[in-house]
Amino acid sequence: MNGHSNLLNWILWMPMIGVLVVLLLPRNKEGVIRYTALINSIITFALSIVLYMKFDPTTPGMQEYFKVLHPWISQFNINYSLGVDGISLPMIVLTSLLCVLCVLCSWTISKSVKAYFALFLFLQSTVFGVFMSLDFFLFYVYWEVMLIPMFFLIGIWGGENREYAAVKFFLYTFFGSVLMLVGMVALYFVSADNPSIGQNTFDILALSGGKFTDLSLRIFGVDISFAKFFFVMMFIGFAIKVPVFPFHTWLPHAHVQAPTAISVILAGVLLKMGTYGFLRIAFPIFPQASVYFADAIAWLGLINVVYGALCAMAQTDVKKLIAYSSVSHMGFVMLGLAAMTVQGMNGAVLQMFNHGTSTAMMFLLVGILYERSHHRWIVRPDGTKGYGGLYTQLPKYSIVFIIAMFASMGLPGLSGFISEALIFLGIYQKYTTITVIALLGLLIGAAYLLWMFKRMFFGEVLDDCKSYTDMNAREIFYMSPLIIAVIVFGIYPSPILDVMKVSVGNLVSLLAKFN
Amino acid sequence: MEYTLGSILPIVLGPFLAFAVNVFLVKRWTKLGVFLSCFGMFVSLFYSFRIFKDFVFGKYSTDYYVHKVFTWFDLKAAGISDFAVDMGIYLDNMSAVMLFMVAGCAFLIHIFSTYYMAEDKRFGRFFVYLSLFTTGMLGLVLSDNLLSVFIFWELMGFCSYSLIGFYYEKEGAGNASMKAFMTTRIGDVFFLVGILAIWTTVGSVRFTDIYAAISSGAFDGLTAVGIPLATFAAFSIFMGTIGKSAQFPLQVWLPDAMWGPTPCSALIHAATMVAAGVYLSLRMYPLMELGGITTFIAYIGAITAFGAATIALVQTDIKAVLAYSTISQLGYMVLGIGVGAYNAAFMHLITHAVFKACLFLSAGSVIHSLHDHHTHAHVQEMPRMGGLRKKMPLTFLAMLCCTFAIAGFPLFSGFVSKDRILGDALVMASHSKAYWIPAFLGFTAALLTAFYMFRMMFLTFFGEPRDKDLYDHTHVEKLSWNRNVPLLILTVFTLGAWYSGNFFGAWVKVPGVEHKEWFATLIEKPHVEKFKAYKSLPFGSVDTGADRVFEESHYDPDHGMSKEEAHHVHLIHNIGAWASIVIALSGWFIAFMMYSKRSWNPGRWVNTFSGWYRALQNKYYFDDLYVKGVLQRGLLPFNNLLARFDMGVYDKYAIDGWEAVNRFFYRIARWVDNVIVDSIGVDGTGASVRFFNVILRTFQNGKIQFYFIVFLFVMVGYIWKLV
Amino acid sequence: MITLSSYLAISFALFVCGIAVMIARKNIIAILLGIELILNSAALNFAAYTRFVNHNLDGHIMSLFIIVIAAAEAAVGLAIVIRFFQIRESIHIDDATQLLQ
Amino acid sequence: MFDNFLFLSSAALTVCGALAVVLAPNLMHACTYLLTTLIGVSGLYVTLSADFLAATQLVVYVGGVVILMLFAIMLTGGNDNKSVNKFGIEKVAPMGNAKTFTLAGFSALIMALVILKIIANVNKATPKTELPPYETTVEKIGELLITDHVLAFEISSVLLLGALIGAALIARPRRREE
Repeated sequence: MNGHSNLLNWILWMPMIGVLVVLLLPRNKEGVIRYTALINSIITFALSIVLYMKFDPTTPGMQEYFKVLHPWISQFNINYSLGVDGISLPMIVLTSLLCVLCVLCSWTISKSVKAYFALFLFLQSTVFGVFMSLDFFLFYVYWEVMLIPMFFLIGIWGGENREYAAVKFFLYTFFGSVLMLVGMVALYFVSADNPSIGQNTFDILALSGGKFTDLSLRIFGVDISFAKFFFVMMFIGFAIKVPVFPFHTWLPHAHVQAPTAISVILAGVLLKMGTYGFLRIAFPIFPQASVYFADAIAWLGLINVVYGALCAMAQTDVKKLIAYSSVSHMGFVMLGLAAMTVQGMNGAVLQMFNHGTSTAMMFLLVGILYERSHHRWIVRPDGTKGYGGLYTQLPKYSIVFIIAMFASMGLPGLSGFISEALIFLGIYQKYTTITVIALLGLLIGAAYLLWMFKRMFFGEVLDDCKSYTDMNAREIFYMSPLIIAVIVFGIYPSPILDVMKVSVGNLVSLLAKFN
Repeated sequence: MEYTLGSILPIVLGPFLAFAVNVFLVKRWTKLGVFLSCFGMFVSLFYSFRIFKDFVFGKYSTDYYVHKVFTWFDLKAAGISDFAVDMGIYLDNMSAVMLFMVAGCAFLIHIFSTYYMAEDKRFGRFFVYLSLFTTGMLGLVLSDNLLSVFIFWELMGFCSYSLIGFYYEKEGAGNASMKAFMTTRIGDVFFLVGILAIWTTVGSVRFTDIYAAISSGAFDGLTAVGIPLATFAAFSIFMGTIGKSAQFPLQVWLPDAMWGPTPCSALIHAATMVAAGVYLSLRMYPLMELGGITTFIAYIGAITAFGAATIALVQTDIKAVLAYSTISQLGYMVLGIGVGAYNAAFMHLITHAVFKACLFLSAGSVIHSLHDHHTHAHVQEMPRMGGLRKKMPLTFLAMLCCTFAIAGFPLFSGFVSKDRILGDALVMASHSKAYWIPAFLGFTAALLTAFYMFRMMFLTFFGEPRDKDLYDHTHVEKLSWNRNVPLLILTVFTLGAWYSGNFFGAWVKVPGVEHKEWFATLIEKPHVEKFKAYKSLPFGSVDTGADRVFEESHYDPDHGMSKEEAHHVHLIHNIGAWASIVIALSGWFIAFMMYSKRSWNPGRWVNTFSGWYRALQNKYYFDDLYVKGVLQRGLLPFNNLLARFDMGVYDKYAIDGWEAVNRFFYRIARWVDNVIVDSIGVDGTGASVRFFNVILRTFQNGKIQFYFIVFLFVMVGYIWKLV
Repeated sequence: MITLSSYLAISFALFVCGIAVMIARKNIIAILLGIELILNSAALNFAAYTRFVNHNLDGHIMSLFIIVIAAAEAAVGLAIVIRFFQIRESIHIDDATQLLQ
Repeated sequence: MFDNFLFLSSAALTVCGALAVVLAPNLMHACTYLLTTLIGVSGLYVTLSADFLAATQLVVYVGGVVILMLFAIMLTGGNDNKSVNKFGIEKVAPMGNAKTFTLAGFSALIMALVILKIIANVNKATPKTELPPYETTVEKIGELLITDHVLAFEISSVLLLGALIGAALIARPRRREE
């Protein structure tokens, strides 16, 4: 394919156009604002589908056809450079899809609608920015700017403890990105001395490929490998976002307090930014260090899986339970990354996508239920049941819930299975013990979901639940794309695997050189 | 016979399309949906019968098979990986027989369900699940690799979950369905480990590739987590069997699975899904042998057979008796695998599927007829039945035949298959002391089986009605075709003649009668060496398997044995067969004396062995151990502790604690500040302190004009420097 | 002879007077008067330089903008003063000590 | 000759007015003196061949700003007879005392020194050229405003608008809560 396309620019700035339009609309025209946001996100989604269609799955690395490169701050060799490859494409499509659904599920927001949708579209744009940037500086800017709308969206439209959650989320991620900043700046200064780069640069592609293996640092009189030191820094930065075990505690707070749509974006997209950071930055730039720390990453991933699952089992708040299940599922992604085999990596990227759809379903469903019941207790703090007999009361809702739940626990035929099977196949080749324990995590994963389902859905209908109405047309409408995605990609995953396998394979072969 | 896509795929696609369409019909066009399900099943039955016919009556060698593959998805990237996940269809004699059995049973049960479930408010939904389940089971049988077995396996697990929880208004159904899914999933997880181990070692999970790998020694010398890899993989896969086929120690879910509607118990929890576990072990038999876990398997099977049979002795719920007898019979199959009775184990799988399906359907008709007018519930308790044979003669006939079959009476199918297993167990016991216990348990269990089955018969159909009110309200059975036809057909197939050319079973040779058992001729252990030069065909191509021309079967019970050895085996088999007959009869006799003639009082036994009785009633306390012990005392408190630690300790102190640390540092800084400033003040430099103080205070006086002056002077100074 | 210096001198006088007013007075409005003086001195400078040094009209434009800004400043400043008076009933500059807290 | 006369009279008006602003003990008077200063500056503009500026100065300052100030003075005077507000401070703010005037004089002196130093340099540096003849500048300023300085022009218009609205918003009396 010759020529050049500005499609990435369009996708990136389309939500920003939406922000402008929303801001120009009068505050009391709420309907118009909602429809503007919806139409805008649908256009963005359509553009991302066009991107998917035009994408050439045989090219490893960044696609020349879509590359966008303009000097931004030329004094420091910072460029506005965007690109797409097989790893970022599924994420872009996922983001644009989820944003459409989130706009629909935010229909019932009534508190300053204008500001909400403006911030939401702004958030969407920044997330695209993270997934598209090829310049580390640009990446960092988007990574940071993303926090601002998120902070307000949680802090203003959240639950009863929202300020705490928002501040916690902000500080946590900010801490991580500061570490990342250190790494970024260090790379910038070191890059000029590297013969194969030759100038100070933030260009991710130029930096990647394991060019900093021989450097060392002297800190407090101890020689430390440059790559290892800054890999750890970046690891923490990304790990907070994933979140990997010791840094996971922002997640339950943020997920529980955030409004439904924001929980969906948080779990569906933002967590993937962490693992995307590994795939795009940490692994390609420091392949040797990645291989060196693979064991540690695998163990951390394992802890995530088991710890998240065990904690989830004890939760009595549905949303918190699902938040912990996200911790557990992202652990699988970490395991796949740590495997550094073709199956594991592909499985990890696929799991990123699949977790995005299945967990989005779960959060949307909890949001639907919350709109009816205004609480989220499976078991209230005083020991009585919060829900009961929902199966009888809400039949359609229950069917969708079953699909989401089984997709989340990896039932074959639904999307979670293939990615998890690939991850396990990848990790088993390297770490047998870890695999066996992680599979136990899978078992617990089924346990807490089924137990929750049993407590909420079976049995006689509680008196409180008798007033709940079943899903309305709008809710069914925005659930249906996810249902279709979960089933179709469970049966036929090739549409996603085909676009990413070459890019992922490229990364795996890079890592294999240092193995 | 050449097989193309069109002649195999309808088997799976029939029920699957019925399911897919049915999902949308379930609310409005229930009747149409039900019809579609049955029709899909019929299509499936038709095609599987064609295959069955070709394989059984066609002139194929015993190791003829059809194998077609297609790529499901791949991770191929030039020069980096050529990993691809292939799916395929594998047909050999075993799967042909299995296919016919599954399709047949499923079809009949579909028909029966149109009678049984007709008044249920979720009539349509039941058929949706049933169609999906049948898809899964048929897909499993057609699978050529472990991964697709696993996929269909889990799919069936999901259907089983949904059907057990079919009456979701009841709390107990929820518990039972969760228990069933979770318990089987324990096995599934191990199964997945086994798949991973094999996939990593062999590079493929196709049965044929695994056989080839076994024969070429790919597993030799490898270990995993400290034990030989073959043992590890075999054990893991066998754990899948334990979970799915409800073997000890994961047997606890199957009795609870009776919460589901009776036809679903018949199909899923008796005939097909639970048998899939055994089917898997049979498929992977070479690996089990290589891993050296056959003794272990034999013990598990024997313990299960015996233990479940003992529990069945004290059950009063008619479905519970059948559930435990299912576990017990599955134990027999596993025992058969353990003692190397490959053929017999598979045969028992088939015969058991037929007679157990029939038993459940009969029990279903009994339950359906007994309607308590006070509680508006169907009655399942045997103590409230009795004398029903007059009111429902057809059901009585069907159930009697099945009871003869399961108890192992001659002329019936159970005798043919079960006694072969017991005979082989005895042969093994004669070779190795380790097998004495399985063999002994097997025979004891046979006695118990005969006893509790006849106990059930006597309590249900004979004697005087014990609940007169209930009996009077019971209608004389209606001759509705969709109830009777399935029962009759299944009853006919409980006869042993269908499975053996010899009414007395395989091993009793009547002089002059030719050895004609199709079953024994067809089903053979996979000879792994034959798969070395094996090639699978791509999906689109026409099968050329017929080129592997007819080859006289070398199957012969005496094949490869010395004369003395063969004689010994025959002798033992004969002993086993006669012993079985005696045992079955004595089981009948005890039951007759206790429950029909009432000469022996069962209450005496209960009093004598009251401790055992309680243990049996509590199912050997396994449920208590798992639910109360492991879950309520172990896992859940631990989880709560962990979650509380996560939010209450780790998050509160380790994370939010940073705030306190910050404040602490701030305090230190302030303290240092104070101390240093103060001490300098004390040391006589107070003037300077005051000076700075004054300056600072003056600068911070909040007076705009002052700020302005300061600003002005600074600026002036700057300009002065500049000019 | 009128030269640049004469204008600068006048502007200087205005400026110094403005400074003096700003420092000496305690009345906020009076201080605003001082600010007006200073702004005028600056504007005058621009115009003078335009006349004597570079002969294009950019200086005038600048003066014009200064007048505009002064007008705006006066408007907002007086509004604040009035508001302040409404709250504190005083226009004493030392009452405006919110910055201290 | 007329030039000189105009210059001298305007300068005198300006400087004297400014001094009077500094020294006037009454705010109202100070404001009136400011008026004279502004008129004087306007006259100076005339001598600088800045006719448009002079006009603007008259219109905006004399006609606008000073009137605004007078209004403000009148509005802040209070219409009751109390001379002390609720905080016990004199309502009519003092126009300064000896201390402040000393401080102001001192500061002004220093400023004066600095500025004189600058001006001295400037005087040496500026070349003495022939003065261009008087001509009208309105047309050229208009042209410049919509060509070279159009952005600044637009921004200042926005600024004025903002100031207008802001002033109205700030000064608007609020309804009391109770």
